[in-house]
Amino acid sequence: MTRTIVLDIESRPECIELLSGALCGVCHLVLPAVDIAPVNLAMVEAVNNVVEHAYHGESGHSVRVEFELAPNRLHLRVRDRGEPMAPGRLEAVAALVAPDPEDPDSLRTRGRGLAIIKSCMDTVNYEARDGVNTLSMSRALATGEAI
Amino acid sequence: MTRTIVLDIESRPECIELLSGALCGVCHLVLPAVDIAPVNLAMVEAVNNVVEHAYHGESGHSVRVEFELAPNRLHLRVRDRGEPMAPGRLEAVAALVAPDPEDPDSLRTRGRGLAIIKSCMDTVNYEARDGVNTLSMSRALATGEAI
Amino acid sequence: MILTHRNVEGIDIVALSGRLVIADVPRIRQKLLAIIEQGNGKLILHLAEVGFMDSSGLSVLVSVFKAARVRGGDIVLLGLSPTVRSLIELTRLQQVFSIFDDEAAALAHLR
Amino acid sequence: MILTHRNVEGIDIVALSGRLVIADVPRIRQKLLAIIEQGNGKLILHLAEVGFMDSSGLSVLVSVFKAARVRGGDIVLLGLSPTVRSLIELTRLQQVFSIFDDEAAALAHLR
Ligand SMILES: Nc1ncnc2c1ncn2[C@@H]1O[C@H](COP(=O)(O)OP(=O)(O)O)[C@@H](O)[C@H]1O
Ligand SMILES: Nc1ncnc2c1ncn2[C@@H]1O[C@H](COP(=O)(O)OP(=O)(O)O)[C@@H](O)[C@H]1O
Repeated sequence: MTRTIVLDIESRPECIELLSGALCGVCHLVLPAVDIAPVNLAMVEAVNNVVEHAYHGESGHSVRVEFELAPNRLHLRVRDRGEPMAPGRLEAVAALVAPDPEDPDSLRTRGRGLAIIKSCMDTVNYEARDGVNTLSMSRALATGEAI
Repeated sequence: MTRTIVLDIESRPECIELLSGALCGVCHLVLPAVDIAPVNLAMVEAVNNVVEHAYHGESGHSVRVEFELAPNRLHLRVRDRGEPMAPGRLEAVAALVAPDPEDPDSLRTRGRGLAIIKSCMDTVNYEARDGVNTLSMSRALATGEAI
Repeated sequence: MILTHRNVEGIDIVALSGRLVIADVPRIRQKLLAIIEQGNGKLILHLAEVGFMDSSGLSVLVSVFKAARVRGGDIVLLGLSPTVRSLIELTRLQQVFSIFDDEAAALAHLR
Repeated sequence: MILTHRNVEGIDIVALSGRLVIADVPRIRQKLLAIIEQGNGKLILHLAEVGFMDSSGLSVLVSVFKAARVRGGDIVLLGLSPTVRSLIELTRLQQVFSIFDDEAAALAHLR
């Protein structure tokens, strides 16, 4: 049977560490070891984006992470009530490619968050509805729920 | 500055493990090592009581844990919307004493939860207000917030 | 929580592994009481792989202890992890349970 | 996140320890860029004690790399933990950064 835990922080960079700690703690108890690092990374990237882009770095707002453990799949949902991502933005993300050594401009300083999320998780979807934005991600687990 | 994370599960015994994992994960990142085990134990006992007594073992209700980290003190609040604890119940809890070997009845099968909570935490208070019951606990941290 | 059971010359030896908490307590209590019921009331509990126990886990130990005593037996706890040991000491139950570090000593105690 | 800095014959050596994440990035970026600014653009970054890094941490590495290159220098990453190494490989940046396992080789590369 599915089990869920919801984690909630204020939109402040220092609070993201608490989320990451909590997520890793849950993961260590219930996920196969190989799945922990990508799940944690995807969650941190998604929450960073909420704090930076949806809330424009403004503290005092809520960032909520839902961790839903099904027998062979983990569902992660990151929710905010900030400014939604532009339609099509997620779909437009290109795969991560090596920068061209001949062209220094191809080495971007930033802009890797969404691509990292996409490569860590099997499915990634975004929905803005009734003032709530949800990034839904899922990942098939290596060997079922139990360790 | 104070940092807070809120953890929320459904009132089902299998979900308490998720809470405990999340709490330990946060604790490992931000608490001195000696404080982790008592904080986790107090939280599990408090949540067990909510599931068993406040909700009478009924699933489908919310159990919420607030973890608030101040510079030298941790505040934990466990909230439910179930049946409140009888007034004076918490205050009536006796210290944990060794059972009398001459008197088998002094070895109780259960009834140690609140006493454990009181001995793991420095302050423990209970309030039932507006349909929300809150067990508030705090503990001075061994060496400040940072590890 | 995983439970494995063997019997050595009339003494039941059970190893538990995982978290002994409220979600597992009904099943584990029932299994242990059945083992006591069907045996001589002499039980060694290996707890080295139990990383966490709450007061509902303790209540299983107390029930099983009482059931063993009714049959004239005893239970021995082996290999307590630091977390489980602190819980037992916090609740003063080290004065009730026989606690040993190796199985040979536990078997000698129960014979 | 803790940053310690020393200079060996014109090469800056910085060790980072902790999580290189969005909460620490502004401060760490500023310190590293100041070190590049005041030095020869030759920097060794010890990352063995960095247990976790996100893309904001990567953006610091890229900024510092670019600043070093502008001064005709380079940066070398040392002692990547498995988590940090996977992040760098996932983002294909192992083809950009010089990555070594020991300081002697890193120093030789930068001299
Ligand atoms: N949760 C979000 N809410 C609003 N906009 C977002 C969100 N996530 C990403 N974006 C938009 O998508 C862009 C690309 O995001 P990302 O790949 O994470 O790189 P970066 O955050 O470094 O810009 C962001 O610059 C922002 O415009
Ligand atoms: N959160 C709670 N809500 C309602 N009643 C509670 C709660 N916590 C404890 N109680 C009451 O206090 C009693 C003692 O609790 P405790 O010391 O934890 O032992 P036990 O749960 O084993 O009975 C319970 O039996 C119950 O009646």
